[in-house]
Amino acid sequence: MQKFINQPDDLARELLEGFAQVHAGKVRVTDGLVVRTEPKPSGKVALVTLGGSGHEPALSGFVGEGMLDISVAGDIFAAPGAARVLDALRAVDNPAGTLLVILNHDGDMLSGNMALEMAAEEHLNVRSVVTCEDVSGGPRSEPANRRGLVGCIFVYKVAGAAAEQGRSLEEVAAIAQRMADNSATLAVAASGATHPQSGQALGSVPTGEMIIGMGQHGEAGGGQQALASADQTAALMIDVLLADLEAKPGDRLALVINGTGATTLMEQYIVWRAAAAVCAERGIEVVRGACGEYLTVQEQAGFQMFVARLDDELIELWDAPANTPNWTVR
Amino acid sequence: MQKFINQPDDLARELLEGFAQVHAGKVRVTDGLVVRTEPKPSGKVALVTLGGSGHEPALSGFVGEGMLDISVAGDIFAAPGAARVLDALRAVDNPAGTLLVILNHDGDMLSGNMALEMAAEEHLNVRSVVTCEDVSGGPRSEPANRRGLVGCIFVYKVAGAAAEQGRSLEEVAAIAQRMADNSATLAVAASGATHPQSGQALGSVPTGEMIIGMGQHGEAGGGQQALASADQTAALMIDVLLADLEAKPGDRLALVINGTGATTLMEQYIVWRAAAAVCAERGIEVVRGACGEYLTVQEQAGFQMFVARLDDELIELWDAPANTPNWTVR
Amino acid sequence: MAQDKSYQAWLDMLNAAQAQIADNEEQLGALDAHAGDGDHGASMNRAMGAVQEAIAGMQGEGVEELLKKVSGNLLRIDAGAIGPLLGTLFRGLAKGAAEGKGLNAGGLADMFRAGLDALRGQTKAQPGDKTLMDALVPAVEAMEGAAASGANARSTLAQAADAAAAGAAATTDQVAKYGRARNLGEQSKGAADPGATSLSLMLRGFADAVRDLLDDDDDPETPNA
Amino acid sequence: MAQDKSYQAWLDMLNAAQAQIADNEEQLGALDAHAGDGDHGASMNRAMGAVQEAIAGMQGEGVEELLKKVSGNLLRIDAGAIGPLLGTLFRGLAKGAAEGKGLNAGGLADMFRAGLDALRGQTKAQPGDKTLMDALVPAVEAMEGAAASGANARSTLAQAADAAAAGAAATTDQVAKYGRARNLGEQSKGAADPGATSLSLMLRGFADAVRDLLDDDDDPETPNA
Ligand SMILES: Nc1ncnc2c1ncn2[C@@H]1O[C@H](COP(=O)(O)OP(=O)(O)O)[C@@H](O)[C@H]1O
Ligand SMILES: Nc1ncnc2c1ncn2[C@@H]1O[C@H](COP(=O)(O)OP(=O)(O)O)[C@@H](O)[C@H]1O
Ligand SMILES: [Mg+2]
Ligand SMILES: [Mg+2]
Ligand SMILES: [Mg+2]
Ligand SMILES: [Mg+2]
Repeated sequence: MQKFINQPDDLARELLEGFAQVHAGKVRVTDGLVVRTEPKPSGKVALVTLGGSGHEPALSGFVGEGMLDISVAGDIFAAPGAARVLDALRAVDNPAGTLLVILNHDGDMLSGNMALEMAAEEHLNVRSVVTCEDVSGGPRSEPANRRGLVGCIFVYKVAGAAAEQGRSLEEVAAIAQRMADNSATLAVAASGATHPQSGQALGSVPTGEMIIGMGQHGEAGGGQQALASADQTAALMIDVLLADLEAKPGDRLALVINGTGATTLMEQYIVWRAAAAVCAERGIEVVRGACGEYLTVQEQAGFQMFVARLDDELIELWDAPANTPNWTVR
Repeated sequence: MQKFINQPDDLARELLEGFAQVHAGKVRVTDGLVVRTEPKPSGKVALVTLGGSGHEPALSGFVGEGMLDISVAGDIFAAPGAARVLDALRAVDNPAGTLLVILNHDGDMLSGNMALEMAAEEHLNVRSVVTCEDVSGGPRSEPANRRGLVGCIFVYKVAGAAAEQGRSLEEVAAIAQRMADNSATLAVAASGATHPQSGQALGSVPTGEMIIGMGQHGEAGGGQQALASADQTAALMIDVLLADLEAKPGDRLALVINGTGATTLMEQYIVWRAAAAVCAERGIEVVRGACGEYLTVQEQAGFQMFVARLDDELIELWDAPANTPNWTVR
Repeated sequence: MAQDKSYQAWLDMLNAAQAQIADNEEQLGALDAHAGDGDHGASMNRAMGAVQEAIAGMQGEGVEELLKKVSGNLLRIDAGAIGPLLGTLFRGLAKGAAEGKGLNAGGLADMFRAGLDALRGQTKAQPGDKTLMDALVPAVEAMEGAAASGANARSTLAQAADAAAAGAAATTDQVAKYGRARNLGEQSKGAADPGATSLSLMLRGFADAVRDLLDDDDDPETPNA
Repeated sequence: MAQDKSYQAWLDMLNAAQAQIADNEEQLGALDAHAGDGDHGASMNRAMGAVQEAIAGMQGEGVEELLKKVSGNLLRIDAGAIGPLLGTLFRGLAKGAAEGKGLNAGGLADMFRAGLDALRGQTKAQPGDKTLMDALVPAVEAMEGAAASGANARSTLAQAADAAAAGAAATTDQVAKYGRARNLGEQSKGAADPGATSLSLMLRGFADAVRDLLDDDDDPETPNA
């Protein structure tokens, strides 16, 4: 394993230590909870999320003004315990209420749902939204089969902006849900990765091949095929995404390429450009875009292509100020 | 080669196409020059740089408010022609003058210096600063042997902020020079990379080994040794850097870990934390920090550790607003 | 049978379960690597650590308190899906124990039925879906059958462990409907479900501990219901 | 010899140089891969493309204009270190040609001396430093020697090409002092310098073209200086 680590069991703790020090102005880490430091305006709806570590900068890289109030960081690829999520819900408890964003992975869902039950027993005012925008899992009609991939970040973004504007819990939850409902992601892997604790391979991709639909932890999807060019791969993937979204001429989309590790930003821009060109051909306008590593799978080569149908309000919230370690809008 | 590309010869053009579209609000690309779109305040000293592509987000990712006015993007790992650099110097020509930042690589130096000569023939008001902070090349007394690595980004940052404040060319150049003079970088590679045009290996690192001092294009340095833990590697590298800088108790440093490709942000935070701990032990204060991919070497595993001695003014400029695709300060 | 005897039995059962998991940690990781993320061995190891901490923190408060503490600790660790699932199972066991159930066939059957009910509040997985339910459901049914036929605690747990092992083994040819392995569809066939396997290992540990602990006097047959 | 004859000769020389580079592109890349970034074949290929564009844009303005256009085009392409170096060399050659030098031993020697001088304005590299200087300096010296001994253009270029080839070959055992290969120190030994190699290939092309183009009538010995 060609990784710079110390004891495998210390990974999550040490990475949070470094993270907290580097971003001392924006976050602090208390008992494994990554908490926004800037005092949030009182009466603001709080945003909380949870998830395993090893996907940096996700999820904790998006704690800060205009996005998350707390990220409950689990161990490497392991959802945090429900009791720790409850700790976070208690910590942010305030009259405006709290929105918990859960990615659809069994561990996260189990911990998140148990924490919600426990919070309800304590009469905390919490609502939740589940992100499940992975089109490779199944049709829209079967949300339970669709994993939450990079799309969560943009739910944090728009819901966080709405919260910062002082909107009510109901409105913030509705906005988060609207963003989630209008999102679709498809992943492709061009190599496996290495589990940083066990040193084991996380999935494997034969040289010259790629796997469309490979999950965030190396879970192989069905779509193994010959590695195609950037343009061909982009065309293949955007086609599936636009069909899933039932995108129509005149629709306005956000298009994001999320590198999962070893795929360069160079490649991401090339793929983005090809996917945007397909949209343009179909009369669909790409109004917002991004390329970069937001939710990674260790050193896996590949990317997640994310699209979301935006409306005026979502565009305004997308553009609103944010000040987090890994997403800043001036 | 497990890369998502099209024709190798189209790489640089296509990546700039995508880059320009994704960041349409911040930059535009004209004849291979990446130009800041936001009108710069008149009378502002202009900042220009040049360099090969394939190191994304560097260098063009730092064009925008508070940093660069133009980045002259070459082909993959190939310095842009001198005539194209001259085009940029002409384009930004203004009464306040222009600062050209050149990284110490032979191609960049040759093109940059020729462009400076041609600009002088045309009586353009241009000064230049060379970044050469790679301690693996040789001692400080032999600057020609020290390559320019990730340090250029922070020269853009402080000089760009000074320019934005309306400082004179002389002052901006002096600040850039002070930052460059107080910087030191050391790289380590834990794997080779793949040249995206030729598909050839760029350097190679045997499994279980690491190479300290490996350059930005796979040029092997001398320091091959067994892959060490994050803490050991960090200690080894920060020691060399502090010695090079002659850092003393009470000094205030910026510490940056720049991932070169496949090394995760997780690892970078762990390494950062270990290097910062060594500084603290020696009474040296780490006052600013960053981890991330700023100047990459395709999918190479490894990182560059950068330190700079800051003073009050440099800290203020480090913190000043910036709005570029890959470095934003609110 | 006295409460303190029952309490001691549970301590032994938990320790024996931990030993089973420790002996098979690598195999559990390998099973999870087939269609999941390969961390199940490590997660179970961490879960057993949480159980040990619960034991260490006890001051002899009794079985219910013990199982509650185990549950609470399991819900605090970061252990992916298996953490909340085991935490929920133990919460159910504790609830069963609260109703004063002893270490006999009927009591065990009632406790594990309560554990199963608690789990059903968190997951819709059914036997055949390739999850720990494939081990737990037949184990609970075996306990109930044993209780109905008047078996003693040793025999009840032995039958439950056998049923769980059979259920876990049968998952090899199943397609996963829950957990990370679900994403692989048909490709999830070919290895047993890690969660079912570790649950069957824990039950094997429970059965072994009770076999070693209780002699025939301590463990009379349950009078037929 | 008429100016148009000389102009035609330079077109042929440039084309022949391109052919040499094209035939050896892979080898140049491999040499650069030893201690550099492996792109020298591709960069030289691009450089030769820039030369072709210059040729295509000519309307018979003469040698000086041709070499100037070549230089200008070389300075516009993105070709790492070799782009500015070749651009500078050709700027020098053009300057030499401006002084009315013809295609004879003395004229060639003067032109290449001017090219070398121009390069010296951009790099301090000396023979022995493992750069294209290791091919160019002995080539210029050979030309001057040939001119002094009254050789004709064919023989002058042949001697220059031989000297450049020997100089390039000798770089194999040298330690690089300039260019990316410098970073490798001692490890840069073991392969010839790519820039020296491509310069010697270009000179070989020049010599071949002139050998094929000029018959003995066209190419009298240079009257001894
Ligand atoms: N939704 C679910 N319902 C029931 N059991 C589940 C569910 N998700 C996972 N499991 C069980 O958990 C096991 C995986 O545990 P583990 O590998 O520790 O967690 P993770 O999948 O988070 O890495 C599976 O083998 C399965 O038995
Ligand atoms: N500073 C320099 N002075 C003289 N020659 C140089 C210098 N730098 C590089 N060269 C020459 O350029 C060659 C490398 O060219 P090339 O591989 O095309 O450029 P790059 O190193 O930018 O990839 C070297 O073999 C050497 O001959
Ligand atoms: Mg897991
Ligand atoms: Mg190059
Ligand atoms: Mg697992
Ligand atoms: Mg080269």
